[in-house]
Amino acid sequence: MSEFKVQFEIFEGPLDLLLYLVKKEEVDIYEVNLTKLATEFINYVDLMRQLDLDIAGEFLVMAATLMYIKSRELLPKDQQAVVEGEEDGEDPRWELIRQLVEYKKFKDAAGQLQEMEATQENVYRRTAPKLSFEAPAQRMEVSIFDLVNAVNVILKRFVTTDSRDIFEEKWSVSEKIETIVNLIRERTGVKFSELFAAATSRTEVVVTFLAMLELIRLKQIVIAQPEAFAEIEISQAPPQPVAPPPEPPAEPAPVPELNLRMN
Amino acid sequence: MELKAIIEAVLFNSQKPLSPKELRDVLSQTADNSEEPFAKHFKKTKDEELITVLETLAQEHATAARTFRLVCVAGAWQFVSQPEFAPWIKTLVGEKSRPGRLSQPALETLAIIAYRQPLTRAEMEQIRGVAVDGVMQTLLERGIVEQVGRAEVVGRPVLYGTTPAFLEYFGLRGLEDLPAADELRKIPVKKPEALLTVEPGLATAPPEQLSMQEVAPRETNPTEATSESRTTAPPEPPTE
Amino acid sequence: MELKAIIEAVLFNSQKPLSPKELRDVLSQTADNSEEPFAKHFKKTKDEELITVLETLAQEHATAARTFRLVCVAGAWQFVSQPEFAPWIKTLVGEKSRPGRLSQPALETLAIIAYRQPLTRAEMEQIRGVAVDGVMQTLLERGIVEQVGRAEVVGRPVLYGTTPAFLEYFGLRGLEDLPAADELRKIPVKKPEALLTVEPGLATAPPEQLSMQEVAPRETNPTEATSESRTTAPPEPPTE
Repeated sequence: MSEFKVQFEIFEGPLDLLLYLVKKEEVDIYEVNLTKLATEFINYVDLMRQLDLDIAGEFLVMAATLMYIKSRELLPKDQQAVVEGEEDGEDPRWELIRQLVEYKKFKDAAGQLQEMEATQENVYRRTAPKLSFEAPAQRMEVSIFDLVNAVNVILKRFVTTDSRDIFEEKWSVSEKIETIVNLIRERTGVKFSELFAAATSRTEVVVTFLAMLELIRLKQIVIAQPEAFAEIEISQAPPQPVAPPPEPPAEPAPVPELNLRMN
Repeated sequence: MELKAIIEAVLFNSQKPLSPKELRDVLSQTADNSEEPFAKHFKKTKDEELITVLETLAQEHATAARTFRLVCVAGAWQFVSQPEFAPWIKTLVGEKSRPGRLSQPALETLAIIAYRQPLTRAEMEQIRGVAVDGVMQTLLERGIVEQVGRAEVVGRPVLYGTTPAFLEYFGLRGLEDLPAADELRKIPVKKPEALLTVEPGLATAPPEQLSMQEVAPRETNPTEATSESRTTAPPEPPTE
Repeated sequence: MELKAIIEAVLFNSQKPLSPKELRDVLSQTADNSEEPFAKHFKKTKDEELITVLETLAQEHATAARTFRLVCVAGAWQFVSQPEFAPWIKTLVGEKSRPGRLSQPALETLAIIAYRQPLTRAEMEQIRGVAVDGVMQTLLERGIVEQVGRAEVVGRPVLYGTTPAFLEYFGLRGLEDLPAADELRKIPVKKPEALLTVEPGLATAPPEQLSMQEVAPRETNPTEATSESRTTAPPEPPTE
């Protein structure tokens, strides 16, 4: 019994236990002494009982089969009983060995699946970077947030002004458009803040800003930031070609191969 | 395990171009966290070594002359496809092509919503100084903004906010990524109570009036507003 | 422009694995929409041609023996990195999201299903010699196996088979990729009539009995096995 204690294992099923016992014998399944195997199996099941383990029904069924095989072995061939339903030539020993061989193959296959499972955990699929084919950028080199931010800075000067002055409208967008056009006609690179330098009210700032947006929309002016966080500059838009090319030359793309943009 | 192979594998799986510094970080973090004994060898890989390896890799891929290359753009390395395959790649990735760009007024309104959400239309109009009905329709249709509730004031006007699609459109990780958010948030608007005094007609102005408001908000001289501003500024730029 | 190169470029830029059908769609849509004159040539590419090209590409990348391969998993083609670079890729993109590993009983049952499908629970139990209800629940919940029909025998028991998720989980192109597939499929199964005589009680062992079989991950210490595994161990050992 002590031998069992050391080697005690829980088996998934009777076939698993039988395979283990065969392996312990270090013989080929086909050459195993079934009588001896039956004895060991039954001892094992007895042990499980003594240890008060739940014994699955399958173990008991297998134990019964093995007892039967064992008892048959003890009789001379011609006295072996033919069990009802057992066809001629169907030897229960052979049937058991066949089942064991089959089970072992699947157990081995399961082992291979397990290896593949472990390998797959380390197989990473390339997920290509997200590409987007955007229409080439409009002549808008500053994002809306830069603009909003800029306006915001100017508006701050008027936060304390009574908001009622909004209704005392003295400025029209068309007037401001004219002012801006005149200003940039004189020179390029007019600083954003210059447009608002003379503003006397929050309303005037807003109207000037709207005028500027309008001019951008009408492609009369372009705005650009010489460098990140630098002040925005406004210039006259280059003359529009008669038939604008479908794809205005984008800024020199660092990856000339593809006009792809990574998101 | 060769450094060159590791670098290739890392770049092959990267969603964005990687600088030598970022590559060094990957090497050193892996050395710290992985049980892989080889990983330790590359804990302190020098920049020069990395650059040499990257250039060798680029050379190898150029020689292999397949459909992709390893290139360095603005100091960051990435695999890119050769330009002649653009038509097919465009078909592949173009399926969910983003709709046309947003108009300037839409962007401006969007900026206000982004920084001030949740807020009502009246509040937007207060900041922009013009009606926002047209642009709001665009923004709602595009799923960039949505109703997020109702203000607890008389009339219970709808409150608007941005959607995750907004973040995606601008490639933002979150609202906290918006530039200079604090400043725009500071612009005062009249408290919601004031909304009640706003002429309802302002927010639901018919199209021919919109043009006037868009351009010349709150004109005191009606003649000037009608004659001038309508000719220079259409209500919503038709292209967008 | 070679078809092979186009296919490589498309797969290289794809966000997900692509089936031959999806590749054909890219080719035909590009032919319709692109001004690229070459694109027209590939409008009606045949499946066989595509498969040949894909196999050639996979072969070329295997021969190139770089850090990546082109593989087909469950009928869809994709570039994958060699597993030995996992530690660094993991640092870059994070742990793969994958359900926990399958238990030994689940793997055994799965192997039987994979090689012998379609088959009934009774047939599985005959091969394994134990009830499979617990593990079948796991396999069904994980979407690795599914009902594929009913056997035309008394009681019309459900037949089970593997799903595409099974192939994906193990990185298999198809069932023919299973190791030693021929040999395992050839083992003669017992005559189906015999199955019908199997005691129903055998296949539906009560849960408390099942727990013993599946729980106990090969304890060597008998005391521990008796006292603890029965009470503490869940029906499926999580570590496996």
